[in-house]
Amino acid sequence: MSATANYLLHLADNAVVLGQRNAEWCGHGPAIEEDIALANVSLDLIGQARLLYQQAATELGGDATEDRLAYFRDVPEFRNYTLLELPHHSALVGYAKSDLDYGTTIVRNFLYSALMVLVWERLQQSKDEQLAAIAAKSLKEVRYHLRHSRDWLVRLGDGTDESHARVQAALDHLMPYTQEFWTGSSMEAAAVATGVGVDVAALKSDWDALVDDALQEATLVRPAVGGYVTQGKNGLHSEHLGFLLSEMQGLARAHPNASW
Amino acid sequence: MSATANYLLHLADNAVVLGQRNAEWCGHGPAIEEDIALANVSLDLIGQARLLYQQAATELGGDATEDRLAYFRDVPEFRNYTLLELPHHSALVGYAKSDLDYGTTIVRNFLYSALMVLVWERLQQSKDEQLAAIAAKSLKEVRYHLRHSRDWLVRLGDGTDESHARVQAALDHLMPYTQEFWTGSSMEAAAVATGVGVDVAALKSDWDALVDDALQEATLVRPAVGGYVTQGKNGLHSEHLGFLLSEMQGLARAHPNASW
Amino acid sequence: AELMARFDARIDADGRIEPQDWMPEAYRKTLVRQISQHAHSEIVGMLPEGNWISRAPSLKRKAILIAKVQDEGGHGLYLYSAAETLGTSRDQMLDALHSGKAKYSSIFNYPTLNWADVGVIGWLVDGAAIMNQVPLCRCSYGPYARAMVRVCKEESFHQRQGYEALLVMMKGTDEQRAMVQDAVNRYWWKCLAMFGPPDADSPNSVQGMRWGIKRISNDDLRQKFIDATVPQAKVLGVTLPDPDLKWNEERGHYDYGQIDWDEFWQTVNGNGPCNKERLSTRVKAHNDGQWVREAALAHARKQQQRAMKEAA
Amino acid sequence: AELMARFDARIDADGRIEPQDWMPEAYRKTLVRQISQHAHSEIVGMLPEGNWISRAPSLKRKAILIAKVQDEGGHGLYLYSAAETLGTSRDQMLDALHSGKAKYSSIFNYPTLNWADVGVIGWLVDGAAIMNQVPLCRCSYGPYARAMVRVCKEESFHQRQGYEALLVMMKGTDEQRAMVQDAVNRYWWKCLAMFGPPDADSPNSVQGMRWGIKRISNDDLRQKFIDATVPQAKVLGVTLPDPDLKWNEERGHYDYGQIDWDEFWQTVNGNGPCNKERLSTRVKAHNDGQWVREAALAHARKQQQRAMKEAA
Repeated sequence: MSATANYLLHLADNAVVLGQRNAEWCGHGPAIEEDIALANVSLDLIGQARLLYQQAATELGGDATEDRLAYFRDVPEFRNYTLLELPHHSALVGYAKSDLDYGTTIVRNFLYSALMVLVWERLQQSKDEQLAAIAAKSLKEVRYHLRHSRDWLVRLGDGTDESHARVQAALDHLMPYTQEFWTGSSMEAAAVATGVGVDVAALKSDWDALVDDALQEATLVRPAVGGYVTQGKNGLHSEHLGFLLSEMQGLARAHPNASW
Repeated sequence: MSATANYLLHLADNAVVLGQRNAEWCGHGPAIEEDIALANVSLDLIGQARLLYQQAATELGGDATEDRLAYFRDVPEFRNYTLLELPHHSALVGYAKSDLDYGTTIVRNFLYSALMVLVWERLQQSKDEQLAAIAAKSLKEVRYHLRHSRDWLVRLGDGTDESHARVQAALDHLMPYTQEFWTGSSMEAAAVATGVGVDVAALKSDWDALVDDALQEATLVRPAVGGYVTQGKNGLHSEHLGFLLSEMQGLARAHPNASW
Repeated sequence: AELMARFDARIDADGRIEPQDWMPEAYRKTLVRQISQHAHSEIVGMLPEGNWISRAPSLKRKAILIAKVQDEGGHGLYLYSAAETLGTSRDQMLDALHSGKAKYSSIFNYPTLNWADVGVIGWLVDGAAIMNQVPLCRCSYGPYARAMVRVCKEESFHQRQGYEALLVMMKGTDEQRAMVQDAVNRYWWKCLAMFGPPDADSPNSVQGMRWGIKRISNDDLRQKFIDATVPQAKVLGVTLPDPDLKWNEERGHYDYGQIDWDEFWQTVNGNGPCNKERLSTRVKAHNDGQWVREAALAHARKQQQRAMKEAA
Repeated sequence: AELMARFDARIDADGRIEPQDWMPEAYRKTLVRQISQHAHSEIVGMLPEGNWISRAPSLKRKAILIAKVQDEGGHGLYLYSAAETLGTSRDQMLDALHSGKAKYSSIFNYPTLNWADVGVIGWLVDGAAIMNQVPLCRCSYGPYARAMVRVCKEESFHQRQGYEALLVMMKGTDEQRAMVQDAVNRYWWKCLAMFGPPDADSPNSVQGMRWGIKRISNDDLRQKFIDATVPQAKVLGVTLPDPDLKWNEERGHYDYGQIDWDEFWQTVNGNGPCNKERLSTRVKAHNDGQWVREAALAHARKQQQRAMKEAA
């Protein structure tokens, strides 16, 4: 598979998996405004995923289509960050049902959006013109996602004792997963080498500044990270992705010859 | 489809769906003894389902096998009681994740086992000899399921104020679904007419006696029932069954030509 | 009495009543009940369709469905705002919903059981809703009428999308066609009931008509819906599950069979297949979100205090 | 000193120590640590396999998997009972697990990512566990030795079932074979690490050997496992992911590559991929079950009071 296709799939898988997760709030949010806001984030991400998969399908040729790429690949072929596939609550095995925690949702959207404003900004200069165009569109969207999640991070951090504790716990839970952003991968290196991709590790200090600034305003403590570095982008996922994909892909796979 | 095959599928679907639900406790029970007990109930039910599907496959002929019947039929083809597909907590839409409530699990197992000790007892005299043999085996198992769930019903009802309130709430939630036991269906009538099936409506007073006796010992109040009568056994299910089947069938359907 | 006369005159002249205008208490109450009920229907209506977002069989359909459900949330918001202009708060309205005092459209008490339900809800449920709602764009109460203009525009778009999705499925595999027919079978009669009881049994309508809140009778709307839908069903290639449905040359309308009003009232009165689930899902979402709303309030208060300190 | 001498003599004579016998405090502590750690491993070990029960691709495999996970719960129970004979309660042991003070086998801190993982856990993980555990059937502490006899018998059965499931998959489709190879690639090295650090770095072992708790060294067990497994892998048709793996005629054993001990210690010390999830799942199950356990206690107390009243 070409470096460009690989890289496009990484970006697309990120978008589709987080889009799927955010949509789980639909009808269950803490206020109608939030149902709408998260649906909007989800819609943007699904839209980004579609453009990216379409572009990847063009690169790949053959019978690849956006839906074949989204619906007919298995867990080890997905290249999304592990962070994005986690459920909306703290650590629990995949099949242990638990409630949706808005703090977890907000923290994840914040950590990811803060990265993606930087990534999409750079990718506007990608050697791949289609990707550059997708980046310009996505940048506008992710700026809104960042604003939305940052605003709520501050509200929850600076709100009540309970909300402060909950959002701090979510931050402590999720921050270690951001280590995956900065560790290199051959998939990314190849895309950087061709001028298609962006060197994410070089964005870390900008990301740190965005995060630290928001955490300070939210009166939250940035946890030290260390230990296990997840490798979702290399296809080695948590147990959660299997459940997410089985729900997402089931109907499409039950009717492999159908058009919708 | 023959009346016998239809009826066997009803019994088999009941067993597989409740078996799938009970297994969700595996690793999450309130004590290791309960993890083991519910795994045991689940195992018995999956075992019953296998025998019943095998028998149905023989009736149906063609390419029917136990696994084709369990894994390759869709929601409207399933004939289980709606009661058995509900998640382990009170009323919530299918995709709203929530926690496992042991009270709900116990009440459901109790209400169903109390019926099935009566059903299997009668089915030992089924005109279908294979079904009669399955009934003899299943009766022994379901007696244990009834004892286990009844013991816990009493413990929870007669235990603490909290456990009493929780198990009463579970009872109030689930009892209306038992109305489905007593309403006739053409599927059951046909099986009764051939001497293969049992007239469940005729078992109601025995079931009432079993239930009332246990509820009294558990100091629980039997709620009045009325209103909507579910029709899972006629293929009209709640929104929950789709999620249960999509998880259960996904892997098998992704590899339709595989043997396991 | 003079106020009443002025109000009546405005209504008779087909003029608009605005929030700052005097209005009879019964008019206000009727409107609050109707608008909040409509708002609740939008919010509860997000659930049966939301049920399929995670399983939508293509990304395009997933995006369309999310956008649709999001629009419904938006409709809920405008409508709550319109009701608030009548002096009731959103919290009061939500309390009435959560305690079971307020109603919402009974159609959402039925389950969505296969993917085609999503298309059928767009085509038939939204179609019926539009029939009911278009006359409300000329309703005598200004904020409600203006909200309805926007709602109806978006709903028409949803209806076309739903119909288009069904067209694609009907051109697909046998299983897809079976899904569509199954969904139509389950939803057809419930949609006819959405127009409310027959005119003979609908005494509230008279006052509603007088006040310019209701403009066309239940039975007339129902007939209009049937007449519009039958040809669409033919194009689609589905059978509407009513053996009595046939063109009546004399009336210039389609005749149709008996609606099961007993089942309708059972569901309206809480005994439909999903009443408990829908309500408890909304209540749970509200309760689970309390800490989030409290945090937002606490933060806003702190911000205000900081601003005041700085100003001092 | 006389007691100590009698104890030593019993150990030297390969006799059994029973709960009522005197034993040195360090012996008791070592056993409590080892047996409870073993019990915790059985309980935590239910999770990675339990992860696939709902998705098992045939009813037969689902039943086999449920039965296996149930057996693991049973092993946990015997082992907690064996540890209780040493004067520690199950609650104390669970507290130690939940607070992170007690360890469990680190192999369960890796995720199960495809269905073949279930088979590979049976074949390789249970296989390695049996190698470790068979010598414990001759352990000096009676209750532990007897529990291990039963555990090992059932584990051997699980191992054969796991291997058989993989054989069927390897005879199946390309996708099935790829699943098996993927699972073997992920689990092979972790299984080798299950035997613990190399003998040179394992000072605890000496005392364990002296006391007849440990009977064979880590490296010897590891070699025995490799020698037994390589031919099985050949029959199966999978490649063990170690380029250095080859028969050494001179040693009469297979040579093998370097184990990543750094990764092993990271995981043991809490930084594996699933450490937090496994522990928080157990803690949540325990906390969520508190009301159930309290109810059972309350009911038992009431029963007792009633019995006493009747007796009085």
